Amino acid sequence: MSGQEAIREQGLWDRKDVHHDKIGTHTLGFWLYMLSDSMVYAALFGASVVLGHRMNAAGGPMGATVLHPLSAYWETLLLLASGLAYGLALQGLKRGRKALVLAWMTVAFLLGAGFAALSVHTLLALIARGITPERSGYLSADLALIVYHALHIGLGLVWFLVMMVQVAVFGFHPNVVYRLLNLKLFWFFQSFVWVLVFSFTYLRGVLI
Amino acid sequence: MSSYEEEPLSHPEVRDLDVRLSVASFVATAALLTFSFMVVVRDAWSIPSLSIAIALMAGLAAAAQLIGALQLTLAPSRRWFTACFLLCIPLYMLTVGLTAWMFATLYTRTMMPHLMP
Amino acid sequence: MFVHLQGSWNPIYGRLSLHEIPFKTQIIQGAFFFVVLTALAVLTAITYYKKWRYLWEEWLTSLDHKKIGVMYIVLGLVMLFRGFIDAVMIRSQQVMAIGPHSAGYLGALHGYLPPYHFDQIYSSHGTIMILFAITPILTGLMAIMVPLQIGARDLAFPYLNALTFYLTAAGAALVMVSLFVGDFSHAGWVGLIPLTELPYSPDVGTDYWMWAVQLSGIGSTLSSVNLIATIIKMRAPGMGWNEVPIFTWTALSTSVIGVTAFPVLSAALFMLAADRYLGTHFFTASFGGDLMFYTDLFWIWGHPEVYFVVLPAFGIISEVIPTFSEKALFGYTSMAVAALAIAGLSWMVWLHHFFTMGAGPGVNLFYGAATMLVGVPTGVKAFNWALTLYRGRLRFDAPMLWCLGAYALLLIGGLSGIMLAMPAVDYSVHNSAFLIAHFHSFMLLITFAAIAGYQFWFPKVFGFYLDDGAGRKAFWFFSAGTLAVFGSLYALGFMGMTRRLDYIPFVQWRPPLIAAEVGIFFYCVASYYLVRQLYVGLRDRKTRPAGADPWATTRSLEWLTWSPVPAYNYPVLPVVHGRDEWAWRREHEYVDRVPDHYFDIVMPKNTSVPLLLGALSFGLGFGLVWRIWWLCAVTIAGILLVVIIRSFDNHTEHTLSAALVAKLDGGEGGLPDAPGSVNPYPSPMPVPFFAKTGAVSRCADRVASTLREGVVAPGPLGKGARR
Amino acid sequence: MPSRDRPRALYGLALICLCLGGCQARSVWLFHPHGAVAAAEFHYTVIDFAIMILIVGPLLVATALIIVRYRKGRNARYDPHFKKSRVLEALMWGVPIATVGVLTYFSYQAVYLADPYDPTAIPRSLAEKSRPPPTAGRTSHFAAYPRSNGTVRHGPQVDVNVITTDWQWVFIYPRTGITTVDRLVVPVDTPVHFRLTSATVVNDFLIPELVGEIDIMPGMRTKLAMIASRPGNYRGYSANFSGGGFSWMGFTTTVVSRRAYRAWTRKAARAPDRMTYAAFDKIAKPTINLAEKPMYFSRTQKGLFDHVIRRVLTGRVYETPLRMTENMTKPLYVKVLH
Repeated sequence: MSGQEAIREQGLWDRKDVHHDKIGTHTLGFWLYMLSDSMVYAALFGASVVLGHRMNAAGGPMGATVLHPLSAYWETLLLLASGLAYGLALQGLKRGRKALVLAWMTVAFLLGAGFAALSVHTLLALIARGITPERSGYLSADLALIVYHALHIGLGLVWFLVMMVQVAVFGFHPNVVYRLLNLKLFWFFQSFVWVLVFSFTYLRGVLI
Repeated sequence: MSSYEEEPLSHPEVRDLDVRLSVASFVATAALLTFSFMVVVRDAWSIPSLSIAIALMAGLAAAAQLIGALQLTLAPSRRWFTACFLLCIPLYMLTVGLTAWMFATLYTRTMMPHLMP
Repeated sequence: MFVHLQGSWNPIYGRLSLHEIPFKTQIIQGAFFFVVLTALAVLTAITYYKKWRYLWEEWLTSLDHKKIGVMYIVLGLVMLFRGFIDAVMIRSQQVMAIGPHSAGYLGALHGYLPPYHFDQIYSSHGTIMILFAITPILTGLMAIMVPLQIGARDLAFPYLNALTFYLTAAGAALVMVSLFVGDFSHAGWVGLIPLTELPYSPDVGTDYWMWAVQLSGIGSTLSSVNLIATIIKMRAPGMGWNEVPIFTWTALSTSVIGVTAFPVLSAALFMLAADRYLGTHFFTASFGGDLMFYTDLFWIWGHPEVYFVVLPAFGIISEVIPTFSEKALFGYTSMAVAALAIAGLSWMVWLHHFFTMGAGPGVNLFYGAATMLVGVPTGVKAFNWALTLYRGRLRFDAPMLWCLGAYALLLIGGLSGIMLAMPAVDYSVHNSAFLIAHFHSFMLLITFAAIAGYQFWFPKVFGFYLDDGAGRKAFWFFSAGTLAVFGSLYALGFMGMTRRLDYIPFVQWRPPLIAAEVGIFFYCVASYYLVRQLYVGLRDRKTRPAGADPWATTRSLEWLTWSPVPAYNYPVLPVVHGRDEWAWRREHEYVDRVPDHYFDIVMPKNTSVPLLLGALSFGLGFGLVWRIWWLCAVTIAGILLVVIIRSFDNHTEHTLSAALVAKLDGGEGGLPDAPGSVNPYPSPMPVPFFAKTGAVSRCADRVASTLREGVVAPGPLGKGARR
Repeated sequence: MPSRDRPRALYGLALICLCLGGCQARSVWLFHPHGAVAAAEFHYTVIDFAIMILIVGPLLVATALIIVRYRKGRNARYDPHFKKSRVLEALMWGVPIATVGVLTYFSYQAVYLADPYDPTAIPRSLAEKSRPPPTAGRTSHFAAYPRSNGTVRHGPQVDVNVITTDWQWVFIYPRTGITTVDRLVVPVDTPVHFRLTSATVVNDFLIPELVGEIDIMPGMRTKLAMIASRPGNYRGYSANFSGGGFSWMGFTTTVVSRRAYRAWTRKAARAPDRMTYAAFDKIAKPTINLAEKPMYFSRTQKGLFDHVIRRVLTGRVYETPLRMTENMTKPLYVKVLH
């Protein structure tokens, strides 16, 4: 295409004045951040593979002594249900109904808090039995994965609270909307990771 | 001023939210994980087949989460999300897989498990 | 829960006490006085010229990507200076401490540095040069140039951009503090395990290293996120993936590495921190830990990190060579594919850093072959540059010279790299001076390219030229220094010399070491000329203003806007018509920089929150290093609180009205313009703080008035053509 | 620097180019291997370099010519539209890939020849020594090498267990029960099989003229095998930084004839000291080896090597005071070879 034609078609300067898509950029950026976080998880999964041999338990407890699939199973259901509740809250967002969003977010928060309480309880029970990360490389790796996930859940709960306040105060301001979408990415990504943790750390772990 | 900033709820990412997908992923994930939990607790099979079952169920459940909950689909508003995640998959495999492989050889060549009490 | 530590601890000061300030060591005293005097001089100067407000409003709280980029580069240059001093000390120690009969000075047995001090110096040299000098300089260049190249107003997340800068700065500050309060790590920039474990490094040195690297690593991850989101989402209208400038392609590849590899480093360092603080057993030799796993994780990051810094350097070379060859880059698609291929392949080669670990031959062979495979896209880049030079009209301005130097280093470093990639060869030269020379070939390639980029884009950012003659002299001395230092080290590698020696046991290694010391002298001369180049440029800035297109044969979009670049980059976003948009416009004589219409521009407001977060992170790092738990708790709570409070601020942007933009940009309807002309109404913002305000604009006014009098003919799209 | 060294320094400075080239200087250890493994490594260094210089050399020369020819103002042909060529791009991808293929093939050969655990270079060199004329194909790179489980394996062999401490080398000869510190004595033309571990941090075993590196890691055991083809003294040292005394952490490898080795064994077996677990703890205390004083122990408590690994695995740490190297002002005497 010759220069003149190109100019006639498009002009030299933008005429539409479309600013960048703020919501889309923020969610994509946050998703990239989540993917970088997933690399930390990958490294931690790598740690539990490398440090998952019997030798790495250094004669200490391993497998079924440490891990309780049943409580983990309840945690799984709680987290998945919390995700579902947040999905319903987002349905409220789609319809633009503030009360619906707040109600379902409360449910999601409570279910998530239940998950957090259960995992803290499990960890405390382990520590009470003297099963601590200081005991062996195996325990360090396994518990690191679980604790790192639990930390995310804790941060997520704080975020839930902040977002409920923001929805109540600002309504559906673009900033609130993209943060709600980011929270969705964050929260569902934690359940995705939990699926892997549950399967490979808990279920596979008790087989060793 | 972009139109989405005036009307954030008209943004494609909001419009593409689908509650049916959330419900479906919840049901699928819960069912799959329940299944693998049951087979492990019942101790029904041999360890290798249990491991395969767990991995398979985990893979399916993870896929359900990714497609259903995180909505990594080919919809125009979701394409980049899906692409970015797909590009990361080889990296997970390299990070975990290659590491596991080389430490497996390292274990057989340098580790002295019998010296550990 | 926390491990028991050697030495005293109290709840208020943690492990910190007056003993930790090494005021008895003469060298550190000297460094201390130097740093304090310099800081005092700078502070006094700022106060004397009443620049505090200017500094605060125009720089420290600014969210303008150009200013943040400049601050990145300034930080990088300061740290480069520190790293260079370390290098001088290392080379001097090695040349002094040769053989059993060498004398000792300043209380050392050989040379003038006791081993423990020397070990800290090479550790800080590596850490600083890679993470706090090269990385910030390149990140700064990317932060400035990527939005300009793709025709965006700013990065996708201007606030995040400032935050990442302050995180990096906090890391750098931790390294600098370690010089005077406590020690730095003695276990190399890689954190040799289990030397970094608590029993072998009970001091705070490793903690300083760990948290400094951690902070800058988080900064790099986030800045990579920012760049990727920018490149994907904010390209100017008309810019498809085929039109993206090549430097932006390399920035994208680099950022892919940054997003994916840096978290692995974070994970490794968190595990190491858990070992040191909580007594876990990830990397201990005892109780089921696996120390090689640290090495593994470190190099999963460490090798991609090499490409993280080398790819932008390739991008700079790919921008400079076409400009001074006066033709387009050869093989654009190959270049873009090669950049992405390097980023991808960098992920499967990391074991070559520990071929000697004792893994099986199959493993070593796989990684060796994968490593050689990285050489393929790198080779493609070299061929493409050679073919870009071919049938060009080569001009040898300083940036071009630096790029050609980088090119030569790429070939040499690539050759030695492929040699090291063969496991059997690596067995004999692993950890030797040969290896040092190899990776310094690459690090210096990056330095050459970074200096080229700095000289190439300086007129764009600041609006005046650097002195070309001094730049060239600097190039020749720098090259001579590189040849002498690293030629010698290549030879020493074959002579069997290993790295990190503070005492040289064999006298036959002396001649090359002396040659290396001579090389250091050349480097000193080169740095003198680099300073002089800046000084002369500053001195003559009034007489030699750079136009918007200072090199006259530039190609990509960033040369379309004014120099210095206005705060909003482009008054109206340009429509892109092809690869090398500016070259296309020049060819078709659409050189008018003034649009015929204006819109309101939304700009981020200045904010001091990133600075505050950086300061809090520094406090957190310091608290963690010295185990001052209350400080950690306060800073963590502070960070959370600040982030949450900031999230409640919905008024973070302000709008420049179209009328104001039009006024800033040259009046309603604009002015006719030609390549090489000066922005008639420069915004006051992009003037460097060390230049007197008003000088540039006065000079620009003069030029503008000549223009108005009709010296330059109007462009082809005269007033009549405007709709 | 004492004045008597100055002329040598100046001399060296004058001949710096010569030194950089490495030429025939005997001090360029890697170019003068005296063992089959080191020789194999050097051999492949040369092959690797030769193949790479075939690509890099012409490219450098061509670029230099281009730079000279196409300077602005020389009126060489200027073609701004030369920016794409399918053929050239295919070549620039194809040639490096082919090169990598070739290099990978050599890599494959070399990695087994110099495999630290089981180098086929050793049986190969023994086979060449014992069989009168090497077959025509054997010298070619494309011939199969005799595997390590071939016929030549059953000959005499020396086992050495190596333990590194901060910063000494302990060599245990398990067959004779002798232990030496900082002095390795091995017979010529005899495969030497090392098992290596560290009592403290990671070190790297390296005797540049005889064999390449292998990591020595606490709690783990690596292996290394070498063969020396010429009697003499060779310097060995650690190649991986291991703390303050690292630079002084050298040992002398003495390669002697088999007869002399037997004599040395008998002599060392009469040494008064014994190496017990307790004696090892004393040796393992952080010591900087400023004055090279090899030690000999006649009898070694059984299983010392395994004992050290076990102790490390269960948490034994030989702590190193960080600042012990800060005030090293003792007069010293270091024996230097070459």
